[in-house]
Amino acid sequence: MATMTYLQAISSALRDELRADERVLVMGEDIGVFGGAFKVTDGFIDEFGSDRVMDTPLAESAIIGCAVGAAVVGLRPVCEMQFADFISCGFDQLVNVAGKMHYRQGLAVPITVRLPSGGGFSGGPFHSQNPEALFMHSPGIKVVAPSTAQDAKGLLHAAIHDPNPVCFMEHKHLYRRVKGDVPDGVYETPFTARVARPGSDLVVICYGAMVDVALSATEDLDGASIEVLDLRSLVPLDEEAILDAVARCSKVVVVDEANLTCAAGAQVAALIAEKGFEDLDGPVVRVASPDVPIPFSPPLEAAVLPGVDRVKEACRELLAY
Amino acid sequence: MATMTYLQAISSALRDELRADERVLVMGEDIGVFGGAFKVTDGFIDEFGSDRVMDTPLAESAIIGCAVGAAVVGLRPVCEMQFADFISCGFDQLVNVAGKMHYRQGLAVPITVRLPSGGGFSGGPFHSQNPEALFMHSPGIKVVAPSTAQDAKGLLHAAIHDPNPVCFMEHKHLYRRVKGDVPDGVYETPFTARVARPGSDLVVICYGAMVDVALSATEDLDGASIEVLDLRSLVPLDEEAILDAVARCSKVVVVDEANLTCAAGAQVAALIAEKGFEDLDGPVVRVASPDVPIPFSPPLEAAVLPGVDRVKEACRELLAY
Amino acid sequence: MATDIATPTPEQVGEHQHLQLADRIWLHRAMLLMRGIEERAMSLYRQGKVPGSFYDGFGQEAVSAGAAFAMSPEDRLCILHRDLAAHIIRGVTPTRILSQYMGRAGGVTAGRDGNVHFGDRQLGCVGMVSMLPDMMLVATGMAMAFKLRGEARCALTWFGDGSTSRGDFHEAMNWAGVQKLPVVFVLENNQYAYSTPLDKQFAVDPVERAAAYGFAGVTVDGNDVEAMFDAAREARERAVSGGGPTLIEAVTMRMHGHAAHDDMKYVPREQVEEWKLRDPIDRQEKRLRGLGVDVGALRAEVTAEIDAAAAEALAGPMPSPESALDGVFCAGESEPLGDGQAPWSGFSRPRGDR
Amino acid sequence: MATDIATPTPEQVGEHQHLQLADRIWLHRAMLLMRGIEERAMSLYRQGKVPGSFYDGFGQEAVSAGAAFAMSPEDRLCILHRDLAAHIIRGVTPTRILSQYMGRAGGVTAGRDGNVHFGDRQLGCVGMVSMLPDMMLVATGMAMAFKLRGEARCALTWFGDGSTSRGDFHEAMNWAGVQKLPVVFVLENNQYAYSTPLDKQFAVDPVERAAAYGFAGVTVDGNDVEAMFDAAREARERAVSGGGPTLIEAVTMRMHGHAAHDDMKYVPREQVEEWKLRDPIDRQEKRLRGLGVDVGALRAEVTAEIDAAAAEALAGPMPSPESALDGVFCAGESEPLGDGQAPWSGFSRPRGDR
Ligand SMILES: Cc1ncc(C[n+]2csc(CCOP(=O)(O)OP(=O)(O)O)c2C)c(N)n1
Ligand SMILES: Cc1ncc(C[n+]2csc(CCOP(=O)(O)OP(=O)(O)O)c2C)c(N)n1
Ligand SMILES: [Mg+2]
Ligand SMILES: [Mg+2]
Repeated sequence: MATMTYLQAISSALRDELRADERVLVMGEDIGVFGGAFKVTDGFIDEFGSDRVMDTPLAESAIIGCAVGAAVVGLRPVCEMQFADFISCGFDQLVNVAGKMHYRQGLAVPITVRLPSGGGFSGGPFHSQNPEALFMHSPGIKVVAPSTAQDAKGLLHAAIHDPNPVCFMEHKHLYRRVKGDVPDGVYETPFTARVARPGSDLVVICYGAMVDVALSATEDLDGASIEVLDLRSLVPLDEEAILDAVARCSKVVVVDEANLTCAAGAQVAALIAEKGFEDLDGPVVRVASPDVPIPFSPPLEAAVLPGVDRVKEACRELLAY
Repeated sequence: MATMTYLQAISSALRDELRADERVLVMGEDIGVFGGAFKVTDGFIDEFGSDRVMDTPLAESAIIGCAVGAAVVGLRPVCEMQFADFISCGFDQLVNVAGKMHYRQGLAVPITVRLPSGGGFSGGPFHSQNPEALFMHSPGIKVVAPSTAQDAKGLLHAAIHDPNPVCFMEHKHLYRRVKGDVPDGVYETPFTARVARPGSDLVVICYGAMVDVALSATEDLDGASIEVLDLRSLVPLDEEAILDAVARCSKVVVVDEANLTCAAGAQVAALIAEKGFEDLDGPVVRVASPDVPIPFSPPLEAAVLPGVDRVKEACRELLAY
Repeated sequence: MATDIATPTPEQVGEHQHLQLADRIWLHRAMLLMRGIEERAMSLYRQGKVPGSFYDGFGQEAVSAGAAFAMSPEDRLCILHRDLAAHIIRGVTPTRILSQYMGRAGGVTAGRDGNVHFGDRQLGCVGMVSMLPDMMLVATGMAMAFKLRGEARCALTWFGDGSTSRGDFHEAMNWAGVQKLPVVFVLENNQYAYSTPLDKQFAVDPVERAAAYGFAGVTVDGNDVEAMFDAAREARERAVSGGGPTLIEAVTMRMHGHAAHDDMKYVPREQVEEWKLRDPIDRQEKRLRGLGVDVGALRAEVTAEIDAAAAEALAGPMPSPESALDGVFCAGESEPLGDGQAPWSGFSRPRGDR
Repeated sequence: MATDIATPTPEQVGEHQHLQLADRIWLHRAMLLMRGIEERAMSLYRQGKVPGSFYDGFGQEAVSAGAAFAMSPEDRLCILHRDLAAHIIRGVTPTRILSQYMGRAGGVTAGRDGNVHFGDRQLGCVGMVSMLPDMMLVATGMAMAFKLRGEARCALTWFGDGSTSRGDFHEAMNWAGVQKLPVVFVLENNQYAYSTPLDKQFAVDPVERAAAYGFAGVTVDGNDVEAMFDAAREARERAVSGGGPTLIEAVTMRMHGHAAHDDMKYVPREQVEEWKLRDPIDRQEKRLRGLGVDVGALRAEVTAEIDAAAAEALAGPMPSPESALDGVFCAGESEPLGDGQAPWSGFSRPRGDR
């Protein structure tokens, strides 16, 4: 056990994998000599060398495509997008080459794509995106989104061990703000949901940075007993855990930071409306960023990103329903 | 009034626009000399010349990016993706350059992107995709998906007149199978939903190729009165029409051809679960393609794409609820 | 044995430094099989037995046959849509190919993907995706792994003239050049991208670009299977000995439409006529006749093989609908690509005397 | 007027064929403003008044100043993140620039987008997106429209050495070459892409690639503002007279970190020292001194202007939260880009005697 930040937990998982498995290599822009835009791979190049901690050209399509090639001949590449937003430039290789490979040819593509995502620090429209729903809609790609240091490490280990393409959504805003006890050594966190706080009057379903928001918003909400379900994995989606929480709480608020339309939260809400309908004691309320690019200026960004107040308000209204 | 196929209606809209507005040009792969993979622009080059009916290099990112550039200096480009699937290669230019331009800079980007989409003819994983949800999740892009010849023409006119980027989802399977009366000349179909058949016991909400499927599935379903709501526009989404139908019918089946998770149907179902909850007399049932690449072989494809039987069954079960 | 006036003498044909007679026959056989299978598939398509669309490489047989023949079992290939001979050389049987076209359970993808979109992972091949030329990056990544592990292997892929316009062409060329990777890029210049002629695709022949990426670019007669072999063999030698990538431009002609539906109206008749005279199969057949090979018997053999394969494929079942949802994800352990067949006699000879 | 020994004589400096003294002073002013504004912004950043991150073009001022100065009002620009002088030349005021950095309502994007991600559409500029080098395609598309309409205008954009590795670089270069478009590409080679040195980005200097796309590629001293102007002026002449695109490689050095947080540890100290001697502002100042210009007064003027601008910007309001949801879509009529300021005296002279 050691106390680590979310970012340190990610680094530690990568370091452990590089030590344990010679097939693993990390590749991306400025991750070697510089140690990565967020310093996740700081110092790695000294321990593992520039072959396994590879500074690549500025070319996202190539990063994903080359990782696929390396994976099908036996390596375990972990790609870093400098910001999740830039996956748009490697989108085709990810969804059409990596994602559809096993279904079409029975050929496994064990790659992990690390996506530093999310807003909250004036990153503006191109450094604040949460693209997970794009991958959820593309068959063949697993998607995980940790909210704690412990899960960040465990999910990254599991992602790298997984024989499939896995998008690892690491939220930039959690990097240094979230700390926690992290078990030593290599361990896998299952791709299932986690009850962040049990409750019985209402459940807030969320993931990534929204878990903290949900926890503080509902810490003491007029004494109501509010559960917070941390999805952790978006593909596979833990339908059982979701429906179980709905059955126990009967009222649901779904929160995600991504733009509202067709977001992960839309899928969760649709699932509940279809399979949890009889357990519902009220509308399935959603809180998400409205359908606008994430603006740069603090007052604008604050008006767009789901915050504690909006979640509080949504829960209060639903409780009063 | 003339009777046209869905494909002829699209051609006619393009021809009318090219005649009426010199700012309009069509650009894409093999659309000039060859007249397009589906012959939508057959003969155009003779009437309008190779400048306005432009055969481009095989480069989707360039097609979108150059269209954006041409649009901001006053042209009205209409881009053709040879198959909707290939938008993955121009995805970044579409969502990050075109989609976010007006919000960031107040600069309008009047481009139309034609996306021949959908399956049903053994196109396989790369010629059968329905990527509309990807655009719905990306702020700043309008998305329309006609199901009739009349709407195909009217929506395309409206798309080209619209000062924003519009993805025009034209379903390949409807090209020659759907026929209908089409008004003469230029007219605009509003970006709103359309009641394809009124009803009161249950409403099937759908768009594109699924409208026909829904209509035939529910034509005579044990005498039940079943409404079919054709969304026509996905962005903007006609929430009023959706909620109105739910209020009238109380039971809802949402059908789309795209892969289930985070599809347009997920957004529609989530909307209903939040804002139409009180009108619901049963779960919001969804019918969509499961989360697999669209397979090539007829028995496999038939097992994946939503067909008349699956819609019938879903409606029957819900009616019995 | 046919000996018409056109037949050259063995002296005129001459020995080949790297190809023994058996190899030269193998090359011819591969081309005959490719053409025969594609012709058969086309007639099955006309009979409605091949769903979807159908693409062939009529007239381009030498490009895939010659290049694939130079690859060792441990090399890895991404084979494209005009390159059926490469699958044949790696060991995919005619029955499995025809089953693939017909979407049968016995096809290489068991009906999941269509027509030319396949590759047998057990034989060291990654099946192409439609998005062109995405596979260039996959090949580059395989070569990167070989170099990182210090293995004397190479990756090879094909792509068309039109595909060079897309960003992935550049990202692959640049990456391969920067890392000096053991990869062989075969640019299949068949004069058209669907209906689009070369001058609408690029202002300068892309082979000129290789130098600007820091590696060798060579232009080869893509209708001479032995010339293709020579170019690929040299490129492979360069690759496995640390010399970096090679871009081989194979100049050829797409003699059929882009796909079954395409009448090719946009191609001047003379252009087709002119290229007919350079048919790769006729040329190799002439060579072999000159070397005393009974080419008639060879043709008969191949036809018989295809007849049998077609019958077997037609007798095979379609995939079961239940299987449609299986295998989106790999459940067990991931298994890398296996080794392919490599018929070239050179691989059974000490490297020095290949 | 300063006249230290280093000061050359007017004869030594010489006349410039295309630049009158007022132009040469304008160029210097633009560079002084760029550096002054960026230095001010950096100190505001340190005071926590500039949200997010901060990027500057310290040491590269000549690249944007020289190139933008050659552009006419009707030309269109996509200005990148090291190119502030281009905005200044087009007519964006220091107050609006500083407001932009601080996310104020008075900024060019009114707080929607940050720091260098802006462009004033009324002044003929499309603001950059982060994805590099996407704007190359937008510039190519603008040039395409100009050519289609037969207008004697050009589009110009900048991009870095690292950006040349991405597919969009290739798609733009290829498209521009095929269609022979009036576009000017300025490759800003500042030796690094973030922390990545040139040899990790390409095996061959990308300027070599221009020929392989069928158009001119020239290398210029990116720290000599008048040389940059000359190259851009010639490229523009070529463009508007139907000669097609030009790739200008401006060789310079990024003298600061990639962004405010970057300590540049990865850059050898000598490299920085060496480039300090080639500072573009010092060089132009020396020229002007030689021509008898009171450069001290010029500096003082610029500083005063920036002081005033900073005060005004700081007094400006932040955008109102309510405005956050407005304007995702254009509601009214679409309005194309407007014309920019073009201070070069050449545009007020008959074309012959520019
Ligand atoms: C990214 C992408 N865009 C469009 C297509 C549709 N398409 C299929 S083949 C083809 C022409 C390819 O030409 P070329 O690369 O020369 O290969 P050839 O078919 O001539 O061998 C096109 C445009 C595609 N497959 N991929
Ligand atoms: C497609 C894309 N990937 C990654 C980034 C992150 N990034 C921002 S600037 C930069 C380096 C750019 O180097 P260069 O093109 O040489 O421009 P410079 O900053 O040196 O002027 C990187 C990798 C980006 N902006 N766009
Ligand atoms: Mg071709
Ligand atoms: Mg640079």
